[in-house]
Formats: sequence, structure tokens, C-alpha cells
Amino acid sequence: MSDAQTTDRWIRWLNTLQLVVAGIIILTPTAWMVMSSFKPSFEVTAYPPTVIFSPTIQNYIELTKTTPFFNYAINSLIVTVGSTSLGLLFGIPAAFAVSWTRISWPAILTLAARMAPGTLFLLPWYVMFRQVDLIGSYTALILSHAVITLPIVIWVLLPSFDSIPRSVFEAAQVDGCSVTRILWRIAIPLVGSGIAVSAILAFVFSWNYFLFALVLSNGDTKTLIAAAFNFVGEGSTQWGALMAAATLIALPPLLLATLVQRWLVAGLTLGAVKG
Amino acid sequence: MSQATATLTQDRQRLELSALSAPAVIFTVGMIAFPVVYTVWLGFQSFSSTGKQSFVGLANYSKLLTDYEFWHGLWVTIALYVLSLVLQLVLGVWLALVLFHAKRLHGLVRSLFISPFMMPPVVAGMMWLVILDPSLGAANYILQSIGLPPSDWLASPTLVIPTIALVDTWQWTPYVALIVLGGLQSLPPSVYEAAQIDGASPLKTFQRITLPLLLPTIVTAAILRSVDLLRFFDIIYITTQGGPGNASNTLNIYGFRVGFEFFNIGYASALMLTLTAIVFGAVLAFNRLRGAVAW
Amino acid sequence: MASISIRNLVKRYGNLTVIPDLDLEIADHEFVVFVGPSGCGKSTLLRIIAGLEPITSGELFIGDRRVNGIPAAQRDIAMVFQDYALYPHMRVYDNMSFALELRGVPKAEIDKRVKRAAALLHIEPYLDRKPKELSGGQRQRVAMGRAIVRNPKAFLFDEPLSNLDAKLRGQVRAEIKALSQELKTTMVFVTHDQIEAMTMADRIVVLQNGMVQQYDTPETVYERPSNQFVAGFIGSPAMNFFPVEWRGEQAVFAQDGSAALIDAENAVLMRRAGKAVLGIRPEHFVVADGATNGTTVTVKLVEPLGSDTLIHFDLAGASAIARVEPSLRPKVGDRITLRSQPGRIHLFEPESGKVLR
Amino acid sequence: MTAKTLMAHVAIPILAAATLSQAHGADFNWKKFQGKTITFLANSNPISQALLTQKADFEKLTGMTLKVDTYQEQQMRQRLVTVMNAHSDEVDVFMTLPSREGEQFAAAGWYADLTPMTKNVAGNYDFAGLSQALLKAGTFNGKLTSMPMNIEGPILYYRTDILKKCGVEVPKTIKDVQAAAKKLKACDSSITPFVSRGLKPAVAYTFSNMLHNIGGSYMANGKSNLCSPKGKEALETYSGLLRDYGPPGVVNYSFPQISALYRSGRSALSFESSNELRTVMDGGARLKDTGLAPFPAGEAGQVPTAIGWGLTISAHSKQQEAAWYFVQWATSPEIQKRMALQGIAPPRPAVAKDPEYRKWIDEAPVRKEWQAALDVLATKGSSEVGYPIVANPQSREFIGQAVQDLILKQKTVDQACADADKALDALIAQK
Repeated sequence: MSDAQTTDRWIRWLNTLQLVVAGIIILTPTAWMVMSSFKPSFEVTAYPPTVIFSPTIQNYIELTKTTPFFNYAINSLIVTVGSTSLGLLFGIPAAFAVSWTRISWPAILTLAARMAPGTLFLLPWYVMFRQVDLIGSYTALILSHAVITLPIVIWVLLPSFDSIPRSVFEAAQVDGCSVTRILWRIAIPLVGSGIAVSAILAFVFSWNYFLFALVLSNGDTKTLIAAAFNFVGEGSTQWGALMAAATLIALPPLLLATLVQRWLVAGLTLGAVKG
Repeated sequence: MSQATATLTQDRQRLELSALSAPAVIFTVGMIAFPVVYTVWLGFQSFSSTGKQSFVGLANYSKLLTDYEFWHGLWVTIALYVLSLVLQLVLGVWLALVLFHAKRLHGLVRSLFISPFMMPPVVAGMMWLVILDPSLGAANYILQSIGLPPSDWLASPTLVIPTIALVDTWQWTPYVALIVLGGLQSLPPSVYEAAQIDGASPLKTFQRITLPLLLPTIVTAAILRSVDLLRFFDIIYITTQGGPGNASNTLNIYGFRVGFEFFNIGYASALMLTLTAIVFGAVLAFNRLRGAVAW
Repeated sequence: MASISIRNLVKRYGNLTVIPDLDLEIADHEFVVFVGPSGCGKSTLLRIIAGLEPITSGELFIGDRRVNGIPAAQRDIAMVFQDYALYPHMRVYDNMSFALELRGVPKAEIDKRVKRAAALLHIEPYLDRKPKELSGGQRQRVAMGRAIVRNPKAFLFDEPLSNLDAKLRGQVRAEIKALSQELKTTMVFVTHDQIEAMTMADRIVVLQNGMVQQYDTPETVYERPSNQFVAGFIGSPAMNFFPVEWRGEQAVFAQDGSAALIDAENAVLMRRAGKAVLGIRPEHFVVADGATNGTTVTVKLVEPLGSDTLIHFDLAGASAIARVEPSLRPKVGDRITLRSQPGRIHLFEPESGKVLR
Repeated sequence: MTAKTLMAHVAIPILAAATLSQAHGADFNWKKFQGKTITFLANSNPISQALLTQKADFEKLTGMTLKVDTYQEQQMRQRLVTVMNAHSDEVDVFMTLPSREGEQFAAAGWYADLTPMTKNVAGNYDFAGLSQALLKAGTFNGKLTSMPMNIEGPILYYRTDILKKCGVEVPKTIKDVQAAAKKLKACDSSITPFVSRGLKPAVAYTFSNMLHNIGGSYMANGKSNLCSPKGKEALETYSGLLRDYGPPGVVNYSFPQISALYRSGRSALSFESSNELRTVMDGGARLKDTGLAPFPAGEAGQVPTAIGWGLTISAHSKQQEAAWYFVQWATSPEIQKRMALQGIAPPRPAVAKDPEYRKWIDEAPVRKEWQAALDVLATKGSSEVGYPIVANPQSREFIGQAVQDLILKQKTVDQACADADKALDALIAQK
């Protein structure tokens, strides 16, 4: 008995050790990046790397002074919120219908766009949106990013809808609901956390995507992530500002992930296990 | 008569359901139909050097067969794919097990563990580029300070693929772990109790019970990662641009460079479509595999 | 409140025919139970009445209204599901009021009806709770409450008791029966449990392979089963069957040629038919004293139930059970002589299973 | 930025406004396209940055709106490829490197012909005052395709203190560079003796200078000429320097890494673009111990690489004439002087001699050396970076490949040059 307890304790200790090792590997690079953003620009690439330094927010000031950083951030926000909303607007009913009918090709179709390299779309979309004079508009960016968000929403939500007992929908039918009303009154309230997870994931992936903005935006609508490259240019590589920009760009997705991590594990994995 | 009315209800409901999925379908078709058709068309065109455009039939595709860079790119793509996938699946399962047993882990800490894949790949690429610089980066400094020889990392033609695989593994292992964690949580506890009663050791339990039961989940994770890994782009675009030499010139990077650096859109289109077909094939194959390991 | 009539109903799923051709009339205020083994089509039939499944062909009337193609929502029926199908995100009150709200019933009226149903079902204390905070029995009541408030033309029950434990099941069974008498509404109840069918129904529909085997009162179904399937399905333990033949002006067991004792009326039938399957319920055996003749069997197993005792034995190549007085406690291996109660044996055609008349 | 340059910033615009208002008197109407909007696709380098500080001036002068879309070089090119392949009129004016993509863009018909437009200029434009070499570099098939914005080229940044400490003279010849590197390596092992570009597509920029100094050429008789003795010598010398004296991982080195390395004080000799001066001086650590010179001579003397960014008008632009107003304004003597005062080497010899600019140069010894090096570039420079063929960008890949093969010792020089020649001959044959 006490022998088993010792083994138990030993296993727990081993697990903690592994946890710590994993944690260090996972977190160090990010921590280093954040630290660098508070170093003077030339010190970022100093060698040996400085660990002790007098932190400065100069890089952040530089960033906001030399680039329309907040404009880019607002562009990113508009595009991301727009494409996430569009993804939810189209994705929720589609996921519901697919779950109801078990006819899965609409869901697979939306995923097909994910299988082609993003570069394949650049020129055609440019030509397409040029035709309707939407280059540089938020509309074009939101539509292109919705191609990313839509399959995320559908595939995360599918298993959530699947997990609602069929009879609940039938009871609602008997009670007098149309299909659409069942979606609104019964299904959506029941998959709330699934919708939250899909929204967060859609937000993160849309926020992180840079390729489409490269050709579909212009100086006024450029997203943060597309603008990030502007910090690496001949004669003007601002390492400090680059790290500051990187930190700020990564902040919203990381914050969101922190806020919803509990649901994330449940929601994401549900999709993976069943989908 | 009765037949007709019966189908009426069915039709009404089906109509309503179709109407619900219609926006997503119409939107997707609207967004991808033209690009696909246009790219197929471009693939039959030649835009070579003089910029004159002409129909060349399958010339771009037959060029693929004799293009050393294409075959090399395919090899690089597959090498990077296999290496990254194996690393991520193995480490992902390990991390999931560690997290699964750390039940009292605070939510905030847990979210830190999954943070890498939330980070924009562009940012991750920039970050690692600075860290892995052979002369200036922190990575070599750490190696040297613990008495190991410095490495050329991304600058070595032999190490660049493992290094990129490591960077990608750093970013995506937590994602795999998250998926596997879900799989672990959905396993019926009674199975473990049964195994315990049967007298299986922890190792045996993992080997004979946990792993087989997790296989469908792992295959799912493999599918999700395959789609991205076969189209490996962001991190290479930021860090090596396919170099040194052509050591990290994946098909996606090669196709991109052919189109946007060497301005041969026709050949680039043929490359992109070929890559798309490869991704599609891999997903289909894995889907089969998932059917085979389902329980 | 309405009758339900089904004419020439056919239901197919692709190539699979679930209901080949079915006619059924359920009278107003009647409590009808569909019973049959799993896969017999009883649930499908109920769902067709509810409007949850489309009809392949045939006609369905609720009251005078032909409801083919009418969506469930407009049929004015209420349904209680096997898993209750309560809306998990709504309070009990909202679960019950939802349908009324959808129909635009005034708030005061909704409140009145919900309160009345809640009182009837003794669930007033739970009106503000969510379904997950209720026990199985309570959920079951809420599901019924949700049906009651509607004042529907018909109640449909899809095996609503199968998720309850045995004691509760008996209790709710009685309550539903009482309720049906109080509400005076047409009720259709699906179950695979023949005790539920027997205790609750005004009339029982015994279904097999999508066909009505018998449609009659519980007593009739029990006492005069129309075929071997019904005879075997209704009653517990099930009826014993023995192949018999008419040889040399007497009925004998086909297997060993020993005499089978049948009454005169049945002997007439046997003579005409030549071969038959003889059916006798366990409770219709009596232990013969030395004076009367009977068939002597060897006791294989004894199951004392308290109220009575079951005796297992082999007869003419078949296992059989007899239900006897609890005071009788034979031992395994004992030999006892049995005979049937007068007029309590059934004869069926060996091929079709139809009762011999 | 010192107080004095700040002064210059403030002082000049006032002066400029006066000069320009004189110009557009009688014959030239700057306001002709008032109310129009010009879209400018810019590369985010110091040249465009300096130019765009004057944006308000242009808008005030012409009454037009300038819409600027700025990208990092590579991304700008991607954007451009998309726009031009779509035959879109979205971009009116864009920046281009004639030495790299000139042939190709000209062949593809992406450039508008600027020749007739140069006749339509304000009185003080001084077309003849632009560097003739750069104008020539921007002329394809007799058509002028872009107007030079600056002059630049790789120059040698060296550490006076380290050279002194190790007893090394400032190298005068390529042989000196090799000797110096060797000596430096022995003298201080913590220092990278020599660094230059090793990243495949970037190699040609610095390598061309070496090749030309040695006396080699890319092409002879319509064939690739890397396997000529001079070609092999250049390949071996360049890759040898980087292999033996360069930093680890030099095959990934381009301007950001080289500048960072030099700025952090970890390299002694650094062969990099003249444009990197500002980055290198960032933080002030290198201000006092840096010397600058053109790359040392070889057997053929000094043939430095001298190129410039050009400003061009898209062939698909629907308002080419209005766009020309912007190009003209941006390349006018006045604006180029203002850019020069922000450290952009002017493509006009006259501006380089301008007293005000001279004053700025004289403020720091480094600037003086910088201008001296640029003067050499302007007079002796060659704009041949990579093969003078349509597929120039791709030719750079093969040059880079050969150099990398040698740095990484994956091939012998004979193999490397033969492989490169074979690929390049195929490229040359492609018409």
C-alpha cells in the first residue's frame, strides 16, 4: 500500500518535471521576443544577447510614430471581425443543415478552399475584385478572409450540433417550430460555447493570415500582419520595432486564447474527434 | 395525389434546410470557382520572359516532369512534411498526456501551453529568424554557454529542413496536443478500470489501450496538419525563402517564386494545381486510414 | 380531440419497406397502445402520425382533416419522447410554455395552463429549474406537462417509460392511465413492453414487420390471440407451443406421439386441420391429482416468485413453463402431472400461424 | 539626427517653395491635373521614405492627391506582378530596379514610354543633369522607361580601430582584402573578418562588383562566361572570402544580417549597400570607428556596381500624363536635393556639388567618405548586376547558387561554374 503510494508520488513528480520542461521550451521564445521589444533597437541583435538591460518603450513609441500602426490595427480588426461575422452568419446555418440532413458535401466544399495553396487565389481574386472595383476595399478583404473563417466555423460547430439529441429538434417540430425557428430558438442557444470557440478560432486564423491582404488591400486598408513586413526593408531594419510590432500583433489572439481556453479544449477537440 | 402532398412537406423542409446551407455554398463557390477555372486556364498559357501570352497546351505540365527544381521541391516538401508530422504527432501525444495528468493545472497556465499556435506564423517566423541567427542569435549563445558547438541552423543546407521542422513543431505541437487531449478526455474511463483490474501496467495500458483508442484522433490531427504541412509556406517565406541554395525550396515556395519573382504565371499555375492535387490525395488517403483505425 | 385514421399506408426508406400496407382506425378519446418487438415499425408509425416522417403513400386523417404533407407543427398533436427531449437551456416553465408562445397564446392564458398542468403532475416546485436539475421521473412529468398544456387533439407517447426504473415505471404507468381518463383525449402510446400495453390500453395494436397482427382490447388480445405471434408476444411468461397432430382419432404430440389432451371443441378443429400448433399459457396449466388424467413431466427448474411458482419442464421436445400455486414446491427431478384448464388451449395453423377456427 | 540636419529640414522647404513657384510661371502649368489622384506603389526603402516626406509639397504644388502604397521590396514586387498581370490601371507610378527587372518588365510591356514625356517638363527640370549612365540603364529598345531616383552600390564598411589594432592597412586591392582578412582572423578570433551577401538571390549585387573588378564578364559571344578563368577566379575569391572569413550561416546573409553584424561591432570588413549607412550607424556605436571606401581594385581596376532605383509609369495607367507630373516632380533637382540631405545619394552630379548638400556631407567624416565612394560609383560604375537578359532575376539565382555551392563546399569550382553556365545558357536561349 505504502509502496504504491510512493510510486504514485514519484509518477506525479515526474509528470510535473515534464510539464516544466515542456513549459520552458514552449514559452521561452515568446518571452524572449517580448523582452526584445523592450530593448533599444540595436541591442536586439547584440551579442552576446543581453538579458539584463534597462527596458525602454522606445520601440513602441517608434512604432506608432513612424507607421500608422493603429490604423493598421483598426484595419485588421475590421477585416477580422467582418470575416468572423460573415463566417458565423453563413457557417452556423450551414453546419446546422449539414448536421440535420447528414448531407456533408457543403461542409466538404468549404474545406476544399483550404487545400489549395493560398497563392493560387492571389491573381484570380485580384482580377475578380478588380472587375467590381473592390481592390483595396474592406469588402474584398472580408470576403477573402471569410473563405478561411467559414470552414472553421462549420467544422467546429458540426459536432456540437450533432451532439444535440435529435428528439429535441423533433419535440420542437411537434411544438410548432419551423426548421429555421428550431435553429434560432433551440439549436443556437444550445451550442453557445461551440459558437464561441468557432468564433475565436475564426478570429485568430483570420487575424494571422497575411497573403490575401498583400494583393487585395491598399495603403489605407492594409492589415497589421501584412504591414509587419514593412519593418524589414533595406536601410531601415528596425529590429526593436519589429519585435514590438510582433508582440503587439500576437497579443489579441493570445489574449483571446487565454480567455476561452477552457471552452477551447472542449470545443476544438469535439470537432477533431468526431469530424 | 397523396404522393404529391407527401413530397410537399418533404420539399418544404428540404427547401428550408437548403436555404440554410445555401449562403455558405453560394459564397464558397463564388469565391473559389473563378480562381480554380482561371488557374487551370493559366496553366495552359505561357508567359515566359517576353511576357507574350500564348496557349501552350500541356507544355507547362510536361515541363514539370523534366524540371529538376520541381522534383527537388517535391522531395523537400515530403522530407519536411514527414519530419514535421512525426515530430508533432509524437510530441503532441506526449504533451497531451502530460497535460491530461496535470489536472490541477490553472487555466491560465494551460492557455500559455497552447499559445504558440495562436501566434501569427509570420510573427513566429520573424521571432525565430532573430533567435536562430548563427552569429547574433540567442540559440547559439545558449548552445555555447552550455558547452555545445554552435550550429548554422537555417543557414546550413543539411540542417535547414530539420530546423524549419523544429520551428513548425514548436508552433503546432500544442495544437496537436489539444486535439489529442480532447480524444483522451472522451475515452471511456471504464476501459481503464477494466485494464487495471486485468492487471495491465501503466506502460502496457498506454500501449494496448490508450494508443489504439486514440488512433482515430491522432489520424484526424494528422489530416489537419497535413493540409498545412504539404503547403508549407509562411515560415519559409519569412526565414529562408527556399535557401540556402534550394535546400528548403518546397513546392509551394517554388511555385510562388516562379510566379511572383520570375514572373512565369503559367508555369506557376501548373505547379500550384499539382500541389493542390497532392494535398487532396493525401487528405483522401488519410481519410481512408481513419476509417481503418476507427473503433 | 379527434379520431385518427390510417388508410393504405406505405412507408419505405429507399428500397427498404418498413410498412407495406396498413389500415388503422383510432377512435376519439381512445387510448391505443402500439406494441411489438423492436423493428416492427411501431415507432415509425407513431412518427408518421406526428408528422416527423413523410408518408410514402396512403392517407392519414386526424379528425376529419387529411394531414398528409402537413408539418408536425400544424397537426395539433403533442408528443412525449423516449428521452423526453426537453429543451436543456429552458426552465421547466419555458419548456411547457414554448409551444403556446409559438402559437401566440396570451401570456395569462399560458400561465393558467402551465400552472394547471403543473398541478396535475405535481411539478409546481420545479417550474424554475433547468431540466438537468431534475430526476428522471420529474423530467418525464415535465415532458407530459409540455404535452398537456397544448390541449392537443392527440397525445403521442414514444416509449416514455423505458428510461425509468421498474418501481417508477409502474407508478407513472398508472398516472398516465389516470390522466387519460381525466383528459379524455386520444392517446397513442408506443411500447415494446406488453405489460404496459395490457395495463393501459383501451385497445392494443400488435405490430410485426409493419403489419397489424391484431387490434383489439387487451382482454381479447390475451384471450383470443388472432395468431401464434400475438399469442407468443402477449403474456408473460410467454405461451408454450407444441406441434400436435391428429392421429387415430386423437390429438398427439408430433414429436413423440403421446396423447395431447384437448377438449371436444378443439378436437373438431384438429380433425379438420390434421396438423396444428398447440398453445397454452403457463398460467393455464393445473396440476392434476391422481384422479384426473394428464401429461406427466419431469421438473427441470423451479422458480418461486412468491405470488406463484414457475415450473420449467420439457414436453414433446419443447421447453415449457407452468405457473402453479406458490404452495406447490416440487424438487428438480420430481415428476408431476399437468393438464390444461378447460377451454384455455389455442390451436394455430403450423404454416401461417393463424388461429384455427 | 543632429540639431544641424534638423535645421536643414526646416530651412529647405521654405527655400524650395520659392524656387518652384518661380518655375511654373509662364510655360508649365503644374495645376493642370488638379483634383486627380495618382497611386504610387513604393518600396519601403530610405529612398521612398525620404521622397515621401515631401508628399505634401507635391499635393500643394499640383493640387493632385498622391495615394501611396508602401511594401517591403519583395512584397511590392508580388503586388506589382499581380496588378500588371491583371492589366489593372490601379497603379499609376511604381518604383523599379532597372538593373534587375528592367529587361523583363520592358519586354512584358509594363513600362510606359517616358521618352516623349521628358519633353514636357518645367523650365528648371534639367533633364540633362541626370546621370547619363543611369538613364542609359533605364533605356530599353530605345525607350526610356524609368527616371533615376538615386545612385547606390555596394561599398566597403571597415573598422578603423580593429584594422589599426591588428596592424592592417585599408585594403587597396582584392589581394589586400584576402590578406587583411587572414590577418584579422589571426588577430582577433571574436571578430568576423569579412562579410558580404551570401543569400542566393542577393549574391549578384556584391558579386558583380568583384567579377567586374577582376576583369570577368557574365556573357561572352552570347554564352554564359562563368567558367572563363576570370569568372572562376571571381567565384573562388568571393566564396573563399565568405567561407574562410565570413560569419557562420553566411549563405542566409543579406543586408539585414550584414548590417546587424557590423553594427553590433562583430565584423571588421563589411561589403554592403551604400544605402545601409543609416542602419549601420543606428545606436551611434559605429559612428567614430567606421571607414568607407569603394570595393578595392582587381586586375581590371575598380568597376563598382552602381545602380539606382527608378520611378516609372505603368503602361496600364489611364492617366499617364498626370503620373508624369509626379515622376517629374520627384526627380527634379530640388526634390533630389532635399532627399540628398536625408542621405539619399543623388543621381544628379550637380546636386552632389550643391553647397548645401556639401555642408551636410562635411558634418561628419563618415559622410565625406561615403560621398567619395559614391563619386567613384557615379563615374566608374557599372549597372550590370546579373545577366543582361530578360530573365535577369532568374539569372541571379544561378549566380547565387554557384557561390553558395562553393561556400558550402558542395562542388568544385569547375563543377559549380559548369552547372551555372549550363543553366544560364538555357536561360539566355529562352527568348
